[in-house]
Amino acid sequence: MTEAIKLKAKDYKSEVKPIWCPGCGHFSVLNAITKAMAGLGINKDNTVLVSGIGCSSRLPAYVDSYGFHGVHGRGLAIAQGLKVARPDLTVLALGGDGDGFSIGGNHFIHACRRNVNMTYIAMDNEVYGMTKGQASPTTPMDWDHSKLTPHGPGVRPFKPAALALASGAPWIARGYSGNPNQMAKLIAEAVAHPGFSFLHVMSQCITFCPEQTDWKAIVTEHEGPALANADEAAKVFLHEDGFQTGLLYCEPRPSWPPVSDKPVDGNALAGLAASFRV
Amino acid sequence: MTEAIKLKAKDYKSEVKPIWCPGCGHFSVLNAITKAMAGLGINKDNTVLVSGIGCSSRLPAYVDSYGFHGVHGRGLAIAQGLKVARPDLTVLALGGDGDGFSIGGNHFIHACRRNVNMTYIAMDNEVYGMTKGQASPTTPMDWDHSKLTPHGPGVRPFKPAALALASGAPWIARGYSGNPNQMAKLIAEAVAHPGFSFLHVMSQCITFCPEQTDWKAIVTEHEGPALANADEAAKVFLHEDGFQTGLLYCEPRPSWPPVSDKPVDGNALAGLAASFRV
Amino acid sequence: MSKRHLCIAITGAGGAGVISCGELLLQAWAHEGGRGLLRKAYGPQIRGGESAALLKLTDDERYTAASHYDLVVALDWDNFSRFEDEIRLGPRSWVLCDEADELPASVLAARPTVLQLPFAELASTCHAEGRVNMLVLGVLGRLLGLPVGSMVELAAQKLARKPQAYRDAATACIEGGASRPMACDLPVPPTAATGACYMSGNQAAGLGALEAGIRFVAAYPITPASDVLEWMAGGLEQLGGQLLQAEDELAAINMAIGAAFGGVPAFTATSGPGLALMTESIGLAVASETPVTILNVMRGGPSTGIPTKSEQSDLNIALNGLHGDAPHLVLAPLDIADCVFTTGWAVQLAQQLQTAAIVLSDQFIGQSTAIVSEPRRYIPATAAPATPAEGAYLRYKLTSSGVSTLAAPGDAGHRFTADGLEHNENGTPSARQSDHQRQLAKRQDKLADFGFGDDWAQVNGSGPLALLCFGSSSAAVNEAADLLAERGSPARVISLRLLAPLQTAALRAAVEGCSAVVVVEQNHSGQLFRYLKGHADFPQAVHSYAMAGPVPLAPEAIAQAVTEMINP
Amino acid sequence: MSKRHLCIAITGAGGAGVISCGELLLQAWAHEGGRGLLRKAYGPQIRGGESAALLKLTDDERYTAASHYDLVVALDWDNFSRFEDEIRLGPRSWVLCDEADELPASVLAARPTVLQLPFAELASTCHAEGRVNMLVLGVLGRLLGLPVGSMVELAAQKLARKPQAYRDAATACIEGGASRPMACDLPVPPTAATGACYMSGNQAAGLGALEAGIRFVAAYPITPASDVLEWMAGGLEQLGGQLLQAEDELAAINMAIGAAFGGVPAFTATSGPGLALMTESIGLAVASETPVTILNVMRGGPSTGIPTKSEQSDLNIALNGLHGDAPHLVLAPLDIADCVFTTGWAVQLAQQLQTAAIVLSDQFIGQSTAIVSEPRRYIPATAAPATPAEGAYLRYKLTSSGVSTLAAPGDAGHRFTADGLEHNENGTPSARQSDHQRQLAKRQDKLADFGFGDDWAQVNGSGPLALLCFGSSSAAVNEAADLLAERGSPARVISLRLLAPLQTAALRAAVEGCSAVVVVEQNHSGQLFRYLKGHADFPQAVHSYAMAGPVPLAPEAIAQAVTEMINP
Ligand SMILES: Cc1ncc(C[n+]2csc(CCOP(=O)(O)OP(=O)(O)O)c2C)c(N)n1
Ligand SMILES: Cc1ncc(C[n+]2csc(CCOP(=O)(O)OP(=O)(O)O)c2C)c(N)n1
Ligand code: SF4
Ligand code: SF4
Ligand SMILES: [Mg+2]
Ligand SMILES: [Mg+2]
Repeated sequence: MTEAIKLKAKDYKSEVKPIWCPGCGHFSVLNAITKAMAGLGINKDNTVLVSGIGCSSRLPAYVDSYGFHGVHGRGLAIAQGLKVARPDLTVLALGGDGDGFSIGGNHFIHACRRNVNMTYIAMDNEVYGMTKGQASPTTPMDWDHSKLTPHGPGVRPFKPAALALASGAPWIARGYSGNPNQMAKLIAEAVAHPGFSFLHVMSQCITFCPEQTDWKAIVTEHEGPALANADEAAKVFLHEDGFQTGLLYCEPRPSWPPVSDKPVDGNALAGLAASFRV
Repeated sequence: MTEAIKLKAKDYKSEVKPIWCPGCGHFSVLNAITKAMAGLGINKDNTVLVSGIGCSSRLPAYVDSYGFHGVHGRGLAIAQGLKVARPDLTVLALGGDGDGFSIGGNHFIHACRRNVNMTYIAMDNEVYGMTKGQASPTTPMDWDHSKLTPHGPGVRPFKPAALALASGAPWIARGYSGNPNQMAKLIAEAVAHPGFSFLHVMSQCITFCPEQTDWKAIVTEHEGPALANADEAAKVFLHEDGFQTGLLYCEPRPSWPPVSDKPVDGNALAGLAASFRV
Repeated sequence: MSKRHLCIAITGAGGAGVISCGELLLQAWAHEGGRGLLRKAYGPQIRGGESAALLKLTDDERYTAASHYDLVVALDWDNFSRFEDEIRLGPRSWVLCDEADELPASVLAARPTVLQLPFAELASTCHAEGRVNMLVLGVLGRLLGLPVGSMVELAAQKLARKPQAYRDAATACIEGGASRPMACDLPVPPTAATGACYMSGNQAAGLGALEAGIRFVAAYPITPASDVLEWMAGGLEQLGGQLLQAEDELAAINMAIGAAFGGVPAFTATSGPGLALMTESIGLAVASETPVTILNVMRGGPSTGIPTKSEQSDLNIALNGLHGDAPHLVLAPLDIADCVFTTGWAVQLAQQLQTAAIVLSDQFIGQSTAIVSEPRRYIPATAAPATPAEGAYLRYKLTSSGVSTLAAPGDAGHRFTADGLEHNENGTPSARQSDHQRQLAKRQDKLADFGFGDDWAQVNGSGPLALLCFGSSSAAVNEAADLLAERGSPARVISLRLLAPLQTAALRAAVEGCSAVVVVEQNHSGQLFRYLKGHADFPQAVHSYAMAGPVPLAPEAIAQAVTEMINP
Repeated sequence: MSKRHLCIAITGAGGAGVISCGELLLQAWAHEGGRGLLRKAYGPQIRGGESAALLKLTDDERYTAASHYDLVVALDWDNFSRFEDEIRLGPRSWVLCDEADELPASVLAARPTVLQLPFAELASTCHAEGRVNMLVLGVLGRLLGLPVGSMVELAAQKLARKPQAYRDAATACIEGGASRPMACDLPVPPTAATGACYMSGNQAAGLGALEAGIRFVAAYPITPASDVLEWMAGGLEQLGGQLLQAEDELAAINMAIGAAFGGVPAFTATSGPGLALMTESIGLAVASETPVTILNVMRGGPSTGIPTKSEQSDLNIALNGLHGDAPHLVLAPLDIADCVFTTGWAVQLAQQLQTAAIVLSDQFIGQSTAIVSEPRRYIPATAAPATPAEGAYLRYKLTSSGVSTLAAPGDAGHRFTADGLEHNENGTPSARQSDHQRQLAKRQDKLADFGFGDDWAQVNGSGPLALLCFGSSSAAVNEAADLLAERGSPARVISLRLLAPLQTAALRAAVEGCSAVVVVEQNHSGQLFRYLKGHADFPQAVHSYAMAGPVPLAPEAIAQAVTEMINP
């Protein structure tokens, strides 16, 4: 161990100054992540934060670990490739609702299904912040603040937890940018879960959705242990308002890839070449 | 009406000879589609079949209607653009499990959410037929017939109905290539449904999955009326074996786009240009 | 310089309203018959970062970006410093800032004349809620000789949704500012005729597309193209068209193809990363001969690059980014007003030639706003009556022009299946060499043999030196040509509007008699230079001046570099 | 022709086993020290369509596709007719078919010598379950002088999983066929040394990649690249690497980038449509300087095109399909054996230069199988010891070579965030012109200034005429050069292995003294021709011979066209 002294949350922050608007919920996610890292006493050198593109996706540069700021929508794919190639690392993917549920929707459902041992944090502000306020897949039907959809998107928003469940995610929780302590706890649990963990964070966009400050009033905490049964979870996820926080569902199953116990054959390369010789 | 004489199913077939293997389930889907068209007395000139790429996606050329054989995974996007631009047409999209749930997964969940008034038929043989037999997102975990995944994909298959439900599809049914009459009935109902209708067809690949002839024995018919409640449907879709056929779920909601009652302004173009003049 | 320009930069913090100030100033100037350009520059922050309104007032509508500024208004110096790369000052420049400010050494080093006013104090004297940006508007308006009433009215329109007190404060500050004579004798350019338009290139492109018949737009937001889509959303609603917000660019391009297949002219707009995602399906449009227009508003590349800044580095992908042999149209508007013409032309060509058209605009012309004389429109030649079909309908019939009759669903008896698989004339998939080679030739020849007329380029001047460029570089290159002419090297400027198919014969004719050709472009690797060398067979020596963004091409730097190239 | 070839085509219905017959024949021939190529051709059907085993036996390992056949075995004439475009017969050809068959007029018109055997009857005489394909194997084996035992043993291995009766039948039929003398005096080429390899280009590419260190593969199936991935799956398992089947190509390329970022050399394989989907993220690899290798096995384009047939039409997209200025590596193997070398080299270059490498193979070399002498390997120069880091670690440090130290997660104290946004040396996003231009130059210069050595091309001959080509055209062009030499026009052939960065100085040196250059390629629009003209500045006249697929390039046609070009 190179880091003998116990690090504090702030020690996990990098020196890069966030470009976020003052009051943006994403600051709180950053705080929760560094807090969770400190709590886990995680080794900075063995941790990678991977993201796509969006205000939220800027986060990796603000953490003093390894990071990959990828392209829009593809963070989960980068993260899965990395974790499968390097199972020794702690891998967290993160990004926004546009990045994860719109352009990245296919990778999201397939990551839930594939169940690689990593964590995905979706920072959901129900809007495309970075491109200046268009509707995302979680925007309310009648939100008419964008010129692109002047009467609102008119389409029912996704329920990300329901989608994750139907796709096969074994661990689903929800955090809120107004409660970074709970979020830090959930992140630590997510990292500890031996499989794919999906943390849906309601993280307000103060600039394009100032009305989201009202979330404070409607957020609730899930009571009791996480549901361990997909049926019951489905019932909740299809109907909830999306503001229940806490660890909502956990039904572990073996993660992919299975750990191989076959010893690697040192002569395999030579054998492969030889297999072509007549 | 140009077609005064009532057409039979065979009149809806084109003269192009299918490239399918003898015994392929997709023949049966073709039969069911033309039968449904005949039953509905549908106007060939106002009907469009849109597909992606795969054995299944070859189907449009075999029907004597308008058709678009697109690129792999994008049939649903073409179909939605077409229907939104031309609401007067009857639009059916179709394709395979690889086309629809793997590369096309994002369009699938978003089409379910968007709820454009059209029909999507997924011809699911749990394999990539056209590329010679690799695992698809619906392939059983332990199916080890592909050299790409010699021990099986090792990942839990998607449950397409559950995914469609969680994504917001208002109409979900399942057919089986061994029962083209039922399928024809379901297709006719799907077309009649005023919104997005998702017909999941178990259509066997005789060449790469000869074991699928066993499906005959396990297929059942859904009894009673379709479920009209998402919770109950979720319970079924998350647990079923995937071989329950019939109309399983129907909970109509307004389709997109809403019909506009605003008269089109004949001078709008001039007005737009004028709006820039100082 | 012979041209009369006045360049003004107003810089401040993101929330300080410098952009509003610049916009209102330019609008009021437009009302007096003035001409001018407003370029907006921001930091990477969405809110609360730095911003700058970069104005150029000029009477010739040649809207190069200013590099040297006559007047800089710095609401504070901290935010100014972020733009030091772009805002150059000299001994003849003026600086206006707060009385309390100490000027940074780098600014003082340029030896400008400094004027200082008690900004905050004056604003609050005008009104309790008074804001400095409106005060500055008043001051600058007076400098330009703008009627106070006009500025007040425009501000009131802009602030219509704000509370009354806010609007009152604005009025008071504008009036207060306008009442202060400024000891500054900057030459104000003459005003031109009134009756102009005030628009951004992105709006102009949207207008051109709608006027050319676009009635379906598929949209996925991306900087700096989102505002095209946002503007068109409103227009389409009035026209009874549809805009569909897609889940990604893969969906967007395919939705457009679907609508176009339905006979409804279709469009999408994006930028580099989105264009990259679209190429597979643009190839489908080419192979299936489905018309579609893609506006690509270029930004700094590669990858995510510099999303908010301009560059001309997507030429390679626009020309050659499709797999297989996939001939298609590539066009580029030359300036803001030309966005109306070129986008409209592209839409019409795509429809007529049944293929994909990529229009290469960029952040500079796309997101800058200018006062322009009524833009030219593309007037389609009256279409020849459709040739009556002989025999059975063949969707991909081989014809002398290469263009076949395109039916749409609903047309009786013309049923066909469009296909991206190689096919025979009937549309049935075919892997035969004969079908493949014929259809490849058809798709190429219909473009190669088409008569595109005289709009393939804008040719100015007639010197023995040719400066070749495309799209938004045109203004800077034309200004460089003026400089060269002054220095005894008259040059002709050929600004390409139609990049593919390249009009090689016309191009060679245009450079005839020139001893050298210099290709000028805003990217690192000389993409246009390589393309022209590959296709045009110039008899002359061909040189390259390629300068990546994000700072706009500077006429002076071009002129100097060209001088060195031709007199080595 | 001076070379000793024997070209045999065996055609039949999909299930009739003509491919197995061809494979076993070639394997048995290999065991005797023979050399040869097997090309497989299928109809569009997955099963039950037509298929053909197209064999070329030759002792020089120059594996052009045969166009003219010495011997055609038609199991039936219906299925033969689907290949008439490709299988040409002449008066010196032999035809072997069933006794009961009536030959089609088109075949008779070529006036071949016809041999007829009672195929079905003989097979069932040999064994109740006897199959004609094994009978034919025996007949052909005898013609080539192959030991019966060898054929029988190879068949037994191939059919190991089939029931005993099936295998017995095969043995009986092979023996039965081999016992029939054939009145056919076709010249059998001499055999070379034994100790060769029997492999397809796709397998060879997979082997090259694994030998060069690839331990992570992301896979999405696509014809004709799937079998690379399928072969590698088995290899990786033995090597302790991982193969991840992705949901699409967008995921595949990003998974590879993720693994590579983790320090594990990563690879993916695809074809045109998949490459088009990957370009956005290949740009990310370029901008973030993450090494990754993409094998693109070309097929007929554009769009879905002709998936099962070969073409060289993805050169444009491979070179120029990335948005922005995104310099990267493009290589092309020249033949089946060279797939080992060139793919291995590409992987090593990508790692060393920290960028994306695209390898352009194609269906012809990828899916044909050949007997080749032990393939050459790329031997990396022993790496210079890593320069000790001075001061703080800067991921994108500007160095004299343009290459910076690449840390991987787990390396203590080298933490950085890789980014596709433009960045400074530290990796922090920056929109400054200075950072942008320096990083653009770094990414370009590290490729431009690198010493690639002598493997950039294979140069054969030294005539005053230069034939230039890339990748799999090499064999046909070399054969055309032989024909030209025979006809008094000796030519040198330059087969490019490294397409980007183009080694212009070496290329110009290679054509020095030539009076004309002809660029030969298998596509419609002359993509290599345009590229070379754009980049190489040849002093000579440059001509283009571009012929789209799917029928392979024919040496005779090339030689004729070249003769006409140089003697107009
Ligand atoms: C391929 C591509 N398409 C579009 C964009 C433009 N873009 C950048 S961020 C973004 C949306 C961001 O929204 P979200 O992920 O919700 O993040 P937020 O900014 O709200 O945190 C979009 C559309 C892009 N960079 N790349
Ligand atoms: C972009 C792209 N990637 C991959 C392919 C190759 N490909 C063609 S069809 C297919 C899968 C087809 O499977 P499915 O959709 O299940 O149809 P099926 O053949 O089983 O009916 C694939 C991967 C392609 N054509 N395009
Ligand atoms: S725009 Fe919204 S999401 Fe982006 S930084 Fe500002 S508050 Fe946060
Ligand atoms: S491979 Fe399978 S899916 Fe394709 S045509 Fe044959 S049986 Fe049908
Ligand atoms: Mg968001
Ligand atoms: Mg399938």
